[in-house]
Amino acid sequence: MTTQTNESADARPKEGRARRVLNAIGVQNISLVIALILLVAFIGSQNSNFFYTSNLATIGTTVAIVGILAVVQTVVMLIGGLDISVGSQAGLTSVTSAMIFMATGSATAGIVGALVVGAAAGLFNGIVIIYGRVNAVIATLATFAAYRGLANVISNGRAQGYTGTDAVFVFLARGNVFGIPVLIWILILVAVAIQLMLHYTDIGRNIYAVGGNAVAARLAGIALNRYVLGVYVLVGVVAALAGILLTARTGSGQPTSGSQGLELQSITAAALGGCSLQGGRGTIVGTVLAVILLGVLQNGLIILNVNSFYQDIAQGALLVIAVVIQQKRAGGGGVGLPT
Amino acid sequence: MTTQTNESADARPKEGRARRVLNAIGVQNISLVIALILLVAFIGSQNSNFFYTSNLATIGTTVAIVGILAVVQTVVMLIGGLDISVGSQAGLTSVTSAMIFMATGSATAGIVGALVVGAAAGLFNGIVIIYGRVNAVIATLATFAAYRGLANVISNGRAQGYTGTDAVFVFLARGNVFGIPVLIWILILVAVAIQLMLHYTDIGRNIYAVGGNAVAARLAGIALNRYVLGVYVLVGVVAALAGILLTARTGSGQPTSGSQGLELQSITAAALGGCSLQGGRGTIVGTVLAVILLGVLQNGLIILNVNSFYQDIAQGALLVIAVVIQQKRAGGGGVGLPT
Amino acid sequence: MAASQLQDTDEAVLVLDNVSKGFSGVQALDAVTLRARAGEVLALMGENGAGKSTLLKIMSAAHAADSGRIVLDGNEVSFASPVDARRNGIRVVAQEPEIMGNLSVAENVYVGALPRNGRLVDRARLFEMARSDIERAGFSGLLDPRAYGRDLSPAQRQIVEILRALVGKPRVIAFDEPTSSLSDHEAEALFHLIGRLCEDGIAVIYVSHRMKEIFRVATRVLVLRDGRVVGERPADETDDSELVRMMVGRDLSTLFHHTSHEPGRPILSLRNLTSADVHDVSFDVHAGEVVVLAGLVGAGRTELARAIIGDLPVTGGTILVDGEEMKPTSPRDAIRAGLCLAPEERKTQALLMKRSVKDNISLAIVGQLSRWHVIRRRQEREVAARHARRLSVRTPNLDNEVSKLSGGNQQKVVLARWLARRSKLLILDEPTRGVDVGAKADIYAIIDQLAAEGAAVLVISSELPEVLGLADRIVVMQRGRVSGELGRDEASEENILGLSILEEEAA
Amino acid sequence: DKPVTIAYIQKQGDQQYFVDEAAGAKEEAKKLGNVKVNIVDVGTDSNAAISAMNVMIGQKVDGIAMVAPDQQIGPQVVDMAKQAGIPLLASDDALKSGDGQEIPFVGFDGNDMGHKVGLAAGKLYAKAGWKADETLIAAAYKPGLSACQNREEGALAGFKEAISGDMPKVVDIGTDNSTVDAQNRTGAVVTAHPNIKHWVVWGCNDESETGAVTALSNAGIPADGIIGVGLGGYLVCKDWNAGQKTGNKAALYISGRDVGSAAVRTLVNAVRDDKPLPKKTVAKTTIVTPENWKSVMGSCS
Ligand SMILES: Nc1ncnc2c1ncn2[C@@H]1O[C@H](COP(=O)(O)OP(=O)(O)OP(=O)(O)O)[C@@H](O)[C@H]1O
Ligand SMILES: Nc1ncnc2c1ncn2[C@@H]1O[C@H](COP(=O)(O)OP(=O)(O)OP(=O)(O)O)[C@@H](O)[C@H]1O
Ligand SMILES: [Mg+2]
Ligand SMILES: [Mg+2]
Repeated sequence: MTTQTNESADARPKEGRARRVLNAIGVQNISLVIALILLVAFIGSQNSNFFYTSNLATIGTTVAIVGILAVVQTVVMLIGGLDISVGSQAGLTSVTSAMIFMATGSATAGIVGALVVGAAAGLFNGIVIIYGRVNAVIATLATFAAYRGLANVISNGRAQGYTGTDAVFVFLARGNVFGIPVLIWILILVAVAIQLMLHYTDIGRNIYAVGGNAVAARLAGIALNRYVLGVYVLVGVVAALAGILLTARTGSGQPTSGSQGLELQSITAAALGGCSLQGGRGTIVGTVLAVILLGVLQNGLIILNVNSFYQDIAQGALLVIAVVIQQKRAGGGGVGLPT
Repeated sequence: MTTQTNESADARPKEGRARRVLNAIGVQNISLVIALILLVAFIGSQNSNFFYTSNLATIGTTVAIVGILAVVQTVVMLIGGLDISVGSQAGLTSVTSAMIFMATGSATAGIVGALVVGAAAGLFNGIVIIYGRVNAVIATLATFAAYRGLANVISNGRAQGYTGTDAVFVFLARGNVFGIPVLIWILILVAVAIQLMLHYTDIGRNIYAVGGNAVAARLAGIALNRYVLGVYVLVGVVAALAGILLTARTGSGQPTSGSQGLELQSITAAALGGCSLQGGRGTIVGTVLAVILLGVLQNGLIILNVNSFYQDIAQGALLVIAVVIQQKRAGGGGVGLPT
Repeated sequence: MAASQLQDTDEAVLVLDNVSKGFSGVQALDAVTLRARAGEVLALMGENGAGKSTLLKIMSAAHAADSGRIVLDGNEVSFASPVDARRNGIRVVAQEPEIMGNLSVAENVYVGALPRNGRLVDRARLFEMARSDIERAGFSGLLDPRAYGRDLSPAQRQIVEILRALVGKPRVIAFDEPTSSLSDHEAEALFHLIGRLCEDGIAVIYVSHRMKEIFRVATRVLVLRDGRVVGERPADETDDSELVRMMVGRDLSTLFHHTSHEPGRPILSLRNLTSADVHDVSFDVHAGEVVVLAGLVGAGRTELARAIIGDLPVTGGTILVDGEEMKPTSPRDAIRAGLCLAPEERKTQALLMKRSVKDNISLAIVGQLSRWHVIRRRQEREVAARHARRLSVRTPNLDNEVSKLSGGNQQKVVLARWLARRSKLLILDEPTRGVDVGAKADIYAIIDQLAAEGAAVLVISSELPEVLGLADRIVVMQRGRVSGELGRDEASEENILGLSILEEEAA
Repeated sequence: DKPVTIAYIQKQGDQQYFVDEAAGAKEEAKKLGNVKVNIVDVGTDSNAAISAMNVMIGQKVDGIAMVAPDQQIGPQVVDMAKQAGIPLLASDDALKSGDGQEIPFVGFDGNDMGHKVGLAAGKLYAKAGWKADETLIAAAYKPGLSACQNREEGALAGFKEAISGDMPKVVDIGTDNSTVDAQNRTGAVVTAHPNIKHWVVWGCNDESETGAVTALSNAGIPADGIIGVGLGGYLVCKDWNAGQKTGNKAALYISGRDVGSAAVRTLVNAVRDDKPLPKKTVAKTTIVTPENWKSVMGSCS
């Protein structure tokens, strides 16, 4: 009687190593890889300059800032939230870092100051959401406007300072370690650290639990509020990192220029990478692949000298195609709106 | 056995008329009304010009375009979707209407053409979502870029034509009926029509069902796909209406100016009005109140001559305050992410 | 009375003393006292909406009581949160399992208490712990610790919910209708588990509407009605009819109505129907006939039902409706052809939780109730009220949100929806899940009446007494195939069970 | 003096140039006495500009200065102002009425600004003696903006005028007018043109131009291989101020402050004296270089 129809239930999948590796990447991510390969092949066949190491470095540095934001956006989306204010936080911390640097002459002070401001901005988001009981989208839409205003107020709407003569900022913007630009290293470090956290620590598993089913998570004794607050603080800190990199790259603290639109880009990448807006689903690998895919796409369109209006159309079309491939591979009809 | 405690099952709630009216508005909406009254009182006390009839008409005409978009955004959110491309659709149809008008000299041709283009754009969104199985956010993010690109391509990135001499367009932009601007009438008509549809027809009931529980809706025999497609076509048509009004107001077809950002504004209004991103929850009354609240807020900030940087901060702060009031009134502590 | 109750608190692990709780318009609990003693199984009984789940929710601090005390080990306590209650050894296996789809079974069980190695989750140990838990609890073979939550069947979800309660050091475990989605086999394993928990000195509270189970596991029975205690009895000093009388307030002469009628023309004929996990299924359901599909959990009955109404793709064979072949591609097609399915999972598959009772009942008929798409609202309300009354749905009014109803009443709303849609063939998947005895009898009577009126009814049920009491004919399934057909007169618990598992034991 | 209220409806109020313009307007108002200036930022949104006109007409202001997000809305706003009987002054970008008449204007000539930038770049190019087939012109601007399109056309014409011989190839880099975006996109352009030795860069604003120049130097192009001419000067001056060797060789300095104060002065005078607005008040623009910028611009914030 115990030998029911479900012996298959606990049978481990019998499959080869290759298959296991594939599984680890995930079917959704494989589609992204395929889309990426096709795209690279196409662009490369049209213009072989694409494969220059320098160009690959260009793509990497181009996506680094939006990449780290997409990675933390993934974490927010995993707990079922969203952060529309990441771009404004980056702008706010960009001017802060430059202004503190100009006042103190110390890059470290500027960087630390920006990180503190970022953490505070993230904490404020979390507090509004948790204790004000404001929906995460509305709360961060509100601070999206508020932080941008704040950045403009403290800087009077002007680019602040000049960091092009400071070794630390120059290193961040243009340095290399083992031949790989520092910006790319930073993206790798952030992505790997968060991937490890999500995958191997109880914090990470709890994040999935909170987003997967908040009721169950709460009953299981997970301190939901602390997780939500923690995640928003994390976003604030990483947004501050993005702001610092913005300052380093542009040589001055920019209140809005360069950081507007980062929210949509980071959400696009996370969603393309397989994050669900309902929470509980998504991976860092997927997000990073999506970031790279979008970066390659933009780079390719410029290299192929596509008119910028057509770039918009191509970008839209390829976004759709990438997801359609994903869905066809994942199979299954599905009911109603795809998630 | 049937004579349990439930003879009351079919008893209508026994409550006074006042209470019934309040219930019809809904607790969430009452908070919006309160917030609105406080805001109006404050602005009016600072600057009595606020109460000029002309200013009230100005507020109405200002919110008309974003208002009709917020109303249809509400419908999309009710079925559990989202349409990021509304602004781009409005831009596309704005140039289309102007270009057709310039080519044919007929305002009717321009308007009909724009509506057809809008319906097609909406249908395309729906097809990508339903048959491509692409998540609604990604699909409309993609067409957000693609339609903007298309609008720029057909117009070469330039504003098109001049409609200020055409009686129809002038009527739309500046006409009055019974002393009320045409733009406001259009908002009222769209909102009332959709409210009636949602409330009194089986179509509306089924829209709530699709968003509330797609599996249940399907098993109850609701043709999910048709509803999703239908809703996106509706959005396309209303976005076209918005595009036509943009053309009429600015006197020329604008590929991007004036329509960028409408997606965020319409989503903000719908969410502030009580729509849930998970679908199945939201009302037109709430959305319209939120649109008015945001319109009054913006108008007040301009009238009170608040520096535009502080406007951002004030806007963010008031958005948060409005929702916090809502939540406090709705009561209930709640843990984790508020919905 | 309160004072006298306090005297025996010292022997009880947990006492809920004079607890009251009201929701807007409903007094769910009115001065209820419950004592849970170590090593005892206290059965909690009562009609749907009597307040059982609410009582358990107060125990686990999911709700706060309006008044009354909670006494743990003789000390008055007040739990700040469910976490706090849990930390104090109080566990409630909820009526509706809460599962995290993207976590593994092991993680679902240990969520909040994952084994760690420093800061890292010790995955090997986690899976090993989950595996041994499953085995010790007697559910081996039913659940893979590595499977994802989203892939679990209702029964498996329930098992995860049960396992979760065992983690740590439970002192009091309450099971809220744990068997409503389990078949006899898993239920049996659960009873063994409960026996063991008692031996370990854990106080068990058990909520169920199944009389047989009560006498199988309980040592004492506490009966609630309308939020009040109507009596408490040692299990061996009471019987079915007394309990029913206490719960319902009157005698229940017959649970099962069964009038035999002449089966008419075949309404549904399956010929070698095959889909992913269903193979070569052939049988007929005639007008005026109640056919029950029996079998163990996972036998493929639900899948068969979904295939019939076009919710899952059919890969082979034919479906004849009234003698004509039907190829439904969606439930919509099937419904239009006169086939309806009331699904087994009310929360995920049937109800719009945030909508009113009325909207939920009329969901499948708003189209019919409309002219030019405008709903005839008065008529809608009448229809909804009629069906709510017929099924004794307990709700303050029809505009009440369905999420605020008790589990059993939600189930009745689901049935009301499908009764309102008068169809040629009605498929009811576990229609009495979580429904109290009184209402069950009503439902059985309604099913009987539907058949008498000439409808064909196909019921999927895992409760053998229900199978035997309802059926004109019984089709037993096993591993996606029909393993036998029994007439009403030839059927017995033994031969149904035999057909359900025979082949397996041979294999 | 009679109290006067002026509305200044500005596009892109968060850009440094327009921030300066607003500041200039307010300073001038204070200087004139009894003048109130109401600044409204409408971003790049034409529809918001119409709404702002509505609001200000409703508030019965005495005069309106407008920096239109798109010049095509000219007829519409001119009409609105005429109906309300409020004097309207076009600031920065010229506006025409429905019958093609230009309305009174204060500011720079967009095409002329571009022309000066192109001219300066062309002169530097000619002086450097680069060959056309080894040189690429990178024009970084936001493609959907009419003001940018004007400047870009002017720059091309100016450059052609200044050089003799072949015209180098031109690549349009569509940016969102932000530094970072220009930097990101220019990186890819370098990849596409590996054989180019020399670069001429201009843009719709300082952000676009400096972003492109930074990307070029990140790609290893020496400062001597770049002729970058900024538009605005407020970012270009930062390199010069720090004494950095840079590809930014010159910039067209335009003072938002001057335009802002000129606009307010013109409107107030016309209102107080009840006279028509002067047809055209063109503010001065100057090409600045690492050598002369300090004397022209004063400081670099
Ligand atoms: N959140 C709530 N809001 C309003 N009323 C509620 C809520 N939860 C329960 N109720 C009401 O409290 C009463 C008791 O419900 P409860 O869930 O405790 O019943 P139950 O005995 O568990 O019934 P069942 O056997 O159907 O599960 C019911 O009338 C129900 O409608
Ligand atoms: N215990 C299980 N282990 C693995 N898969 C299962 C299990 N139970 C159900 N399934 C899945 O469901 C399919 C058919 O089960 P289905 O739910 O249709 O059976 P059922 O007889 O209706 O059982 P239930 O009474 O649980 O609804 C199986 O083929 C399998 O995919
Ligand atoms: Mg219950
Ligand atoms: Mg089943």
